[in-house]
Amino acid sequence: MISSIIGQLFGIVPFGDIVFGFSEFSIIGFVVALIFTIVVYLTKPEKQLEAQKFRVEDKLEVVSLEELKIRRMMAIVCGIATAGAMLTYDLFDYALFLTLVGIANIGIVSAVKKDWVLNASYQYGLIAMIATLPLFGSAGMILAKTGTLSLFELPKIPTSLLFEKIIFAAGMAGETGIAPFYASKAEMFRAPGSPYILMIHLSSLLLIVRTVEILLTI
Amino acid sequence: MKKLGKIWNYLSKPEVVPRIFSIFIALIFVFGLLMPHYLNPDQLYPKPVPHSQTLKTPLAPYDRGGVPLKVPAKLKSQYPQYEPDLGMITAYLTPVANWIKDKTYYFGTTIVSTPGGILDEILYYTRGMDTVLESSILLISFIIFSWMFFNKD
Amino acid sequence: MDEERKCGLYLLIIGLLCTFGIVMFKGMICYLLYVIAVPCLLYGIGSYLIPKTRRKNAGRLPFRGF
Amino acid sequence: MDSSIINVVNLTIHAFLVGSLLLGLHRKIIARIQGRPGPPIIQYLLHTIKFYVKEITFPITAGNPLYIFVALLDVSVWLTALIIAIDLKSSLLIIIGIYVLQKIVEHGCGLSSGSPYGKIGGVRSVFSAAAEVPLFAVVAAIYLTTHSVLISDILNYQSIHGSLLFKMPICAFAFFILLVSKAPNSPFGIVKGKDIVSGYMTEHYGLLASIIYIAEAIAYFALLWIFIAVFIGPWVVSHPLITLAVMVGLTVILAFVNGLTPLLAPHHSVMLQMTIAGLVLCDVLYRLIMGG
Repeated sequence: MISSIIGQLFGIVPFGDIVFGFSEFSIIGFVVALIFTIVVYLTKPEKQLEAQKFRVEDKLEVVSLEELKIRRMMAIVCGIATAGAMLTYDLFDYALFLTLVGIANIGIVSAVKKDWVLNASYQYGLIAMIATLPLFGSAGMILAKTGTLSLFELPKIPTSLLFEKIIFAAGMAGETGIAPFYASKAEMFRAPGSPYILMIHLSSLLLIVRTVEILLTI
Repeated sequence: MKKLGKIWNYLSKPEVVPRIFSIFIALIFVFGLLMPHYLNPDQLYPKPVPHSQTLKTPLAPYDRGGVPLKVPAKLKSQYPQYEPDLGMITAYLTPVANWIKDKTYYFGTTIVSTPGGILDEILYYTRGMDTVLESSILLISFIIFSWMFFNKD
Repeated sequence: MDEERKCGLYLLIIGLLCTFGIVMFKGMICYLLYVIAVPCLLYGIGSYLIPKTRRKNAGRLPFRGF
Repeated sequence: MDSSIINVVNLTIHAFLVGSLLLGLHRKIIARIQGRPGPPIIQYLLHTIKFYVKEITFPITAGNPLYIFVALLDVSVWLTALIIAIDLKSSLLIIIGIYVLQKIVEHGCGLSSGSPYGKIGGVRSVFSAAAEVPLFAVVAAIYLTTHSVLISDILNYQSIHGSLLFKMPICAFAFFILLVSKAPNSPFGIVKGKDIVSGYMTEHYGLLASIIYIAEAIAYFALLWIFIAVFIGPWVVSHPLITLAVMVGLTVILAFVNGLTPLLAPHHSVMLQMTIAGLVLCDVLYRLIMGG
């Protein structure tokens, strides 16, 4: 049943009730997230040549060193959280990883001193905060209805989880900012410093795919 | 078609998005009120009856019994085969926490209990990863706030 | 050696190592190495085929206001 | 050495050549629709080879090594798609993951060069990712019908029950919209629109452009193959010549769609795709309620 979605399961790493599993699907996601984290760590931020208001010459916008440090750190946290979210086979743990990614995403842009970027990230922060309610609410309701949170056990329990799945998807939509809630996030991407911004995009896209997998499994 | 274009343009403003999202969530929850909900009696993480431990044990409502490293506490685990030492360390308290425990009946619900390792998940022992993640979420948000505070000019 | 060829050299080495790995190993890892090897070799070989740049200020693109 | 690797090498070269020629054909048909003679059909291939031996310099504004890495990643991504889809016939969900990485490539290409055009292309790629990813609700619908997302199982299901195109027309339409948005000059092509020079490709020139062209040819082949395999059926993909014929047919249709429609404004393109995704979601809900 489960192998018809994720491919072959190669092995697991148990941390108590929380089990990290290595399947074809999760290995690819994990490796991609890690490789991107390394590349983001190595890459220097790009410089933008911006036209000036009321002047002829252009200005080279450079990301300052201390801003770079905090943003790089947040990008790495985001990458590690994404890699973890790919592996975990526990619903509540996955929701926590999702929230960690959301917080780190705000962190990546919060150091940019441009007011429209900060405004957009504030709006995104509001959405992320609202989204934790359906996310954890869904995990809690699934626990109450089935008595377990493990993604290996949930498919074996014959219970209709339609409403829980819908609110889990809604929580994920808010946390990762897919359409039609993309507007605030897209505005964040205008900030300079490409490698870190890339991490926001990567994490949310990988998490969407992973959520689809989870919702199909349980 | 023109009206549709206007609606689409309205949706693309950042400050509108939280409003729409919360309306969307509210609609879903209203839909949820119509669905049947019930509790599965066979729970993986059973809770004691409310107030059954209050004023009887200082660790209320999180007392699971057991003596550290000697008698295992009463716990259920999803995968018992991975945890031979299940429940052995759940009753562990630091010396400071022990001292406070002797003074009050409300220790289990105080913030002081956190360093002693009496958070629900640690009591359960089986969900250690969650505790790490929860505290790292707090830590990250604190880092962001403090960076913005020190570089606010 | 300019920067483009230096990158090309590194990637060529990675690509050749992966090719060696494809010949040595069997199974799933071959696919993984193949996927890494092809783009590395494409860039690695290409970077030695391309002519040296004749621009005066390499990297300062003319249409960008420099 | 594993003999399956030789198959994969064959497959890669086949995909590259067929994809390039189809893209050339696409361009030719659009030119004929507009009343121009148009370039020869091998033009795309010629472009690729020509750019392969052209000089490059890294712009001083670029963020290295991301600047090179994304171009190489593009090839890796679509090679993985070829292997997973055609050689191993594995999970369709992994294919979505790969499509998602393609969006990352567009975004990374656009942003790593520091060019304003590339930047707009990258930001638009984020917009369109927000709309294209929900289209993969198609996978959920397929799962509800066939009870598997492995391509081999889907092919088996179709050989017994007939092709999925008639069973789930809405999903097929949504996937077709994805193909349209990936084809050149498409109405949803806000990422590479001519209004922003060429979007994310603006500052990847010379050798790197050639590498991206190779990846795009493979991508075009792979996406067409997946559409044919998932929606039309096993009798088409079992023989390479029939596959090729159907691909040519699809390319003609795509070229007519793209040649006759204008480029949409960014938000409108996103919301139109989103509306189609909403249709698919309604379809999925209907199947859920009817099936369960």
